[in-house]
Amino acid sequence: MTSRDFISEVQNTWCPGCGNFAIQHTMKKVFMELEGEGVVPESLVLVTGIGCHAKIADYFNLNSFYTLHGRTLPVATGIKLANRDLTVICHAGDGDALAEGLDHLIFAAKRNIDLTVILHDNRVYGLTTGQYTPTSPIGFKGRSTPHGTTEFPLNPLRLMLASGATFVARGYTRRMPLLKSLVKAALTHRGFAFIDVLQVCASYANLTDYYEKRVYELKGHDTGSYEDATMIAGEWDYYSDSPIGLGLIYQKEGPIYEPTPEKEVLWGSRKDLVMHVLDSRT
Amino acid sequence: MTSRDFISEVQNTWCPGCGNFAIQHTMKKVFMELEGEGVVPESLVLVTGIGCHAKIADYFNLNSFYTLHGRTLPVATGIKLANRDLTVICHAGDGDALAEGLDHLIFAAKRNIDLTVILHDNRVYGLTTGQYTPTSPIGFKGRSTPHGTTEFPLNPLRLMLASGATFVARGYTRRMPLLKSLVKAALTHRGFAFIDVLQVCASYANLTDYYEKRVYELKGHDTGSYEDATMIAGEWDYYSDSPIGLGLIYQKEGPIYEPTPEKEVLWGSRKDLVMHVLDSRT
Amino acid sequence: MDDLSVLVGGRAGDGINIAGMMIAWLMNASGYRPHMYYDYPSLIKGGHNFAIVRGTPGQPRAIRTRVDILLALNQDTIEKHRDRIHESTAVLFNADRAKGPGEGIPVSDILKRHDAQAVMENSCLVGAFAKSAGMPTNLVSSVFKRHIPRYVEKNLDVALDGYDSVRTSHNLAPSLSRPLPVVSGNEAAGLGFLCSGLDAYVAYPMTPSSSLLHFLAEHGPPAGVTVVHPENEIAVMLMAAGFAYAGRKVAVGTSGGGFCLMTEGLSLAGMAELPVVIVMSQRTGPSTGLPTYSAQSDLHFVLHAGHGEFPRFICAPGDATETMSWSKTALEIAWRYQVPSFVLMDKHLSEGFFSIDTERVGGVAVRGPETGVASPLRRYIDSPSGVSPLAFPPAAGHVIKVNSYAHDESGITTEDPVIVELMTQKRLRKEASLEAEVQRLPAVVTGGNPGGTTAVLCFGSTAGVSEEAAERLRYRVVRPVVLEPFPAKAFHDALSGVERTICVEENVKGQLSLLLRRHGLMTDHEVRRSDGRPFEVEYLIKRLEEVPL
Amino acid sequence: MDDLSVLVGGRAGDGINIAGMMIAWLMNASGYRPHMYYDYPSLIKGGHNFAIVRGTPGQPRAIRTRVDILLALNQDTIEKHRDRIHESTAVLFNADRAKGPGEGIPVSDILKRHDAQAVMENSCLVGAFAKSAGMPTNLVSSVFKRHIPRYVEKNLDVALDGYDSVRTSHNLAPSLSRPLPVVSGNEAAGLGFLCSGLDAYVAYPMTPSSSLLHFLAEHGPPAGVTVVHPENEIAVMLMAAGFAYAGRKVAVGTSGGGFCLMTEGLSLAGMAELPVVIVMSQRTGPSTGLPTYSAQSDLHFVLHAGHGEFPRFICAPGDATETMSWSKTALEIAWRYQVPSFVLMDKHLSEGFFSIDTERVGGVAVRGPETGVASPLRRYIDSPSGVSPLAFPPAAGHVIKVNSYAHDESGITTEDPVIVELMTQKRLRKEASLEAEVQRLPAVVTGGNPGGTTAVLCFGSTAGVSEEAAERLRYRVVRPVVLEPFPAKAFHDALSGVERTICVEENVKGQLSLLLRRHGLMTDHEVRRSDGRPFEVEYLIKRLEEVPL
Ligand SMILES: Cc1ncc(C[n+]2csc(CCOP(=O)(O)OP(=O)(O)O)c2C)c(N)n1
Ligand SMILES: Cc1ncc(C[n+]2csc(CCOP(=O)(O)OP(=O)(O)O)c2C)c(N)n1
Ligand code: SF4
Ligand code: SF4
Ligand SMILES: [Mg+2]
Ligand SMILES: [Mg+2]
Repeated sequence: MTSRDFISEVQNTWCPGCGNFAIQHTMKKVFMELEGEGVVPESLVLVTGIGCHAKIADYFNLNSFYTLHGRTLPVATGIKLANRDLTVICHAGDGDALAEGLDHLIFAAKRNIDLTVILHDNRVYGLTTGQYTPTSPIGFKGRSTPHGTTEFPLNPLRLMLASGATFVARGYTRRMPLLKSLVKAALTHRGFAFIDVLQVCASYANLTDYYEKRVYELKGHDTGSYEDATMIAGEWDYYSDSPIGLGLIYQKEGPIYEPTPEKEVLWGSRKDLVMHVLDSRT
Repeated sequence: MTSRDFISEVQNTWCPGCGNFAIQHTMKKVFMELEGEGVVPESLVLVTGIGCHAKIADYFNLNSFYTLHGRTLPVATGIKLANRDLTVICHAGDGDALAEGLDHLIFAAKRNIDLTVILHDNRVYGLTTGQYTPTSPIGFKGRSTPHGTTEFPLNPLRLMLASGATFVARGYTRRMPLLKSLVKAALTHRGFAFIDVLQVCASYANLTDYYEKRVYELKGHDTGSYEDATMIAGEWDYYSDSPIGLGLIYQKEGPIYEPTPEKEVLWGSRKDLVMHVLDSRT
Repeated sequence: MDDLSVLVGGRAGDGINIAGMMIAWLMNASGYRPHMYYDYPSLIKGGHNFAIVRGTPGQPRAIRTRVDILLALNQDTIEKHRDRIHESTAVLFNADRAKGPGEGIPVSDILKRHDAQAVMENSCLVGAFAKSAGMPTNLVSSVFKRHIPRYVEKNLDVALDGYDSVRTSHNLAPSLSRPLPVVSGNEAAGLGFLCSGLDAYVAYPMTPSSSLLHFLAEHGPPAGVTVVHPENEIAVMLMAAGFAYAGRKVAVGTSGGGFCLMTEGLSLAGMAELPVVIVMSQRTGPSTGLPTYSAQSDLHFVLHAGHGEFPRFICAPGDATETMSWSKTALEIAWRYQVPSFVLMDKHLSEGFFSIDTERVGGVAVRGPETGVASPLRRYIDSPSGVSPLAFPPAAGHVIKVNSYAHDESGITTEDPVIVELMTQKRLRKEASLEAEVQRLPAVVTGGNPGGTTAVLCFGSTAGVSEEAAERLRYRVVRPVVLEPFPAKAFHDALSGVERTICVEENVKGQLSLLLRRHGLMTDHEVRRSDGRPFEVEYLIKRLEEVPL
Repeated sequence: MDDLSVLVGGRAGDGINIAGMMIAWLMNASGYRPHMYYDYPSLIKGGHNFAIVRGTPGQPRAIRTRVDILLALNQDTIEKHRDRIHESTAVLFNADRAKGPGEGIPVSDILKRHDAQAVMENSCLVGAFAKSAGMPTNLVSSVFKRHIPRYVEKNLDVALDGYDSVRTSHNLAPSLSRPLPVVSGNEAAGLGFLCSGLDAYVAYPMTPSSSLLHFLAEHGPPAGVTVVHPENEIAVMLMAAGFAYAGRKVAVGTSGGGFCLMTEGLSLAGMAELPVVIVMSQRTGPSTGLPTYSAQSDLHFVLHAGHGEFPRFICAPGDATETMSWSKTALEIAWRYQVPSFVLMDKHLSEGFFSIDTERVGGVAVRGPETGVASPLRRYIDSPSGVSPLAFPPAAGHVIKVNSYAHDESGITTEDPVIVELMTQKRLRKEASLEAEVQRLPAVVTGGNPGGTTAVLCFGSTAGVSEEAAERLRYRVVRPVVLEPFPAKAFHDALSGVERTICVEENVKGQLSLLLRRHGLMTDHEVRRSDGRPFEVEYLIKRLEEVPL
């Protein structure tokens, strides 16, 4: 599969102006770059949840596993453990990965399993027509909270830091060059990489103006310092008026998850092992 | 129910030396104190998971809901929303609340629902005879990891801080007076209170010696500072050799979760409301 | 003419459902009872959406294939529905985005004329519909004023220009029925719950159950109903258990995938004897399947979900009126017997619109659970009916313990085989009491030709189409509304004189048929559909006629 | 005598299961095939535990009520099992913690004599057992040396003093059978998986499935099997889906509550056509129920779990040998048909011990899935069998897409009713192919008196006791091992000549009976038990005799 078209022929049904286009475009550019650097596209696997974000599985002409709402991470973990040579990328939604399946996200970070999570954080349930998610600002009037929510949002970056993630970054769909460099870095990071992508939802949560006024590019902090990272991650609380830092927040090297420390097969054959076990039971 | 016996007549089956006894004893003392201060015991509700810790539901002569493995928090949330006058206490296990049902714990903290979680953190699945939990130290040889785990533990305190908990503390079953003051403070805290209780498991993870060498009582830090709290919570990483601070780590006031901002019933009767809706649909 | 079918179609985002509803209200105001089916793919913008609205003087509960008026916002609508067009169909289309045959409407000109936005295209078509159907302009104004929330005047201007741009093609026979409320099946469930004293509704969004959440989130809180949308469906079910323990009447709603996640909590409700109502609205599976299309393929899952054995109540209403009645009944039964209680629905019913005759809404009278406390209270005290008196914390002088483990009468964990057996028998006895209750309910409905020797058997949302088809064919319809405990006697009675049975279902395995076998009835023939689309009247008649004699 | 039953009892923490196993190994070494039942409450220390070990020259697969030797570490053991004692029962007890009647053993003196710890009490009783059963001391030493991991000498000294402190009460008839391996049902499943090329096992601990996790966690990794214990059962099932997608043979294991959480992933496996083996070991429900006791009450849940309709394979082996065969078969079938495949077990089978005759272990030959790639690969390409060729990433020149939505042959989401129907039919055809495969398997087992006109019907772990009881009563036993797709023809054939059927089950609703009705068989009588305890041979005979003729 040399010189291939990464984008499939499936008709795209994202709304006009949707930030998912920017993510798709960015991914494509990174994939092309990686291909140039010798990564065979057949070794890429996209794992998606269910939601608008997840349609990216259909839109890329790449291996994909279109899973369930909230379940990208365990599927991706299974795939990665099955074959360490695959590059596994989760495209997850904010409802998806932070509500329905938050448990899995935290455990993937804890294990430092070698894969990348792109969180399409549009701060709303898009596909189910606009209910609040864990990152929706307090007061959000969605269809399940027409009188306005009364909950503060979760800060996914802080959660990921507290969970042991070794690569934590924030992107924004209207800052594509930065997003591209973050995705590239995440894909080449050895270990668990998480990018919270602030994604514009044109239909239910168009925060473009809000973001444009506040985003700035992070520069010069020590990306190896957990304390600095925690502080930077907390600068913006996902609802009130403060600058929103974009870029790499934290990165460190750590041992990659292997279910057991054993590395080699000790038994010449399964049959020998079975015989040994049976023998010990007489 | 004046002057009552808080302990039920059910035969206790915790192993000799189990830290759960200390927790039970501490709770009893706090309950008695509260009763002295006018809290009616009938307004207390214990909500437990499944595991050794959970047997406390049987052992207290108090209202209790013995739920499922991992599910204390949503049940407790339902109870509290149903009746704000009840004092709801979750007795959860580390496998219970940090693995099977971690999602719920984080959301309870996020919502700042007014209840207390006592985490019986024995760092092992006790009742299912000794498998590793999210807080087990790396290298732990349990029955599901006889060759030793390869995962770093989660730090529940950091997770809770990152989730928005408004009361975060650490206790230890062999420091009962401190534990008692923490439990009392948690129960009187308005909002979500979390105590990570390092609980000795005599049968599968007897870390008494390890703890005794390292624990110290936290003093003098600013319990209102999130940054300080994050640092203190991270001093010990749940596996390596460092001092283990016990005590209140963080506390702040915050708005209590109410599903909707509406406070009053706007419709004289249900019938009026139904009529109004039907009317608008002709 | 007195049976009018209208199709309005365009892209997602064009407001097709709103156009459909306006048409329904116009019919309603003309004394015609409307029924609307809304067909849309699972996406927000683009793709083909359409609604079919049918009006007749009596309540229609199914759609026909043929339409009398076709309103096309784009060319696709005409192409995709060619087989619905017959010689007297009036095809009215947006001349900017489609070309005939039919009558083109200069929509963009009209919008420009009134300085109106593109979203008002649909109003223009609705106006055209009114003219085509022979409705007077004052009806159009009054319905627009009543139902358009914003920019009424501009929408009305646009509609009236649309009105003026086409001819009248159909003359509805006058009907004197007074307008009734028009609601979706989900809204009817919500109304039933409100009437029967619901205290709390907990749900995570999932098509086709979401609109019940939306309805109660909007109307519940002002009426004192707590509405919670938590982190996921596991939390939904367990929060509901908490509410029930604390004495608050609670319901949850979901569809297949979400229901999977509730099954562990369901089994808990069974063991701990907690009253919880579950609205389970089916869609095409397996797995994510077709989120916005229908199915009746979860019947056996709902019958058997949750490990272990415990009593449950399952009813499957057939239209909005029945949904309102049975959701009341389901809540009442849940509390009377302290069991999980299901309202089994599907996309056609949940999202279909029907006028609702509140006078026909029945449902068991609210009698409530047995309460009162034994001293000291034993939450699971045995009784002849198997039902224990209820009390909730705080109850002065009592401790109230519920437990997911096998437990004794006080709710304390036990492993003693004698006590375990006692409590198992108690739950079985509760099931027997529930069975007796079902005998007092209108648990089996007979329709069509009551003397027919061929019976169409069906359940749930296929009620309407089955009855209409059966009437035509002079067949009988026998439909269990309660599916568990199964009203076997009433069902067999309703079949008396029947020589031939045809089971109509929207699934591949014949799930109702399998259930009937358990109760001694081997159905003779099967008519099934599994692509998520509704049986239309003509289609079902054809399928029934194909069944060998 | 050639049928010896031994009960050893004490408190949790006394090492009763180890004592039981030592007795089993002693029997095994004497040429007697052992079967052990271990009864314990869900707690770590305290409470009453006991094991019953029965040995006969041929393999026993059930326990008797009456015991020949009763070993009591405490008084409770004598009190609780009085009804098992008959005139020739030798009661041997720890004289420090119990008083007769029977032969007291001065356990604490013996321990003191050898400076041994309290945990060695059980060795003392095991030694006493050997003497009572007439076994020679050299047998005791060799078995201790083989099976005691630590402090062998001291344990042996203690045992031999125990040996010396009692009389010989039973003289086992000599048996020449060669010792066979003794394994639990769960271990047999693990061995079957290892033999059939399992690559990965994923599980969250839950009684009674946990010991399979423990077994594979210990023996799997050195053999290249990846074993993962993740955060919860949802993750378990989804990780398994990931493994299967990437081409690795994977199994999961759980019990009722955990299985509930897997049902959404199960439906995904059905839709995405992913081969996953599920070991589902039942325990007493509903809900947390009795975690350490047995049941057969999840059959219908397993038959119908997951929303929507998709093919699945379910087998329910009856003992360890069958478990080893059928777990091989289940894995093979999963891959051959790309379906979820169940090994349905229960506590009695999972945690019961049996000697296993590896020469009798069968199971379908490994033929593997159809592989090979179409170009460009369409993961769901239609075929006459309904089975599509498999390929896994990375596959040069191909993209491999799986999807939980309704999808086309390439795995791309679709809402087109024609394609949806095509793929539904493909899955149905796969089910038909699977049905044909089941006809080639020994899916129905006949036992007891093959000519009997009364047939005992049962499934799973009640196989052994049913056969033994039936032999006594000259009844036939007809037992489906495959429950889905149900081998209806083979089952009806096996019933030929039968005039009367009695269905034996460990549940309250008669779940096998209900399943049989679906296939046209109305069972005549039912014998059920639901307190979590096994049918003992005498008890089942009595219950069968009580059934009216
Ligand atoms: C178990 C389950 N619950 C609910 C749903 C319905 N559902 C589908 S997508 C979705 C929300 C998607 O929101 P998000 O993950 O933020 O993705 P977005 O559409 O915003 O990209 C929901 C609730 C489902 N498919 N499965
Ligand atoms: C869904 C589900 N999965 C697994 C189990 C089995 N189980 C019961 S208790 C337990 C572990 C308990 O560990 P923890 O929560 O740490 O409590 P502890 O016994 O240590 O107090 C497990 C896995 C269960 N009951 N339910
Ligand atoms: S609803 Fe929002 S997220 Fe979904 S496609 Fe439209 S703009 Fe994008
Ligand atoms: S196993 Fe551990 S936690 Fe459980 S009762 Fe025994 S000592 Fe306590
Ligand atoms: Mg979103
Ligand atoms: Mg624990």
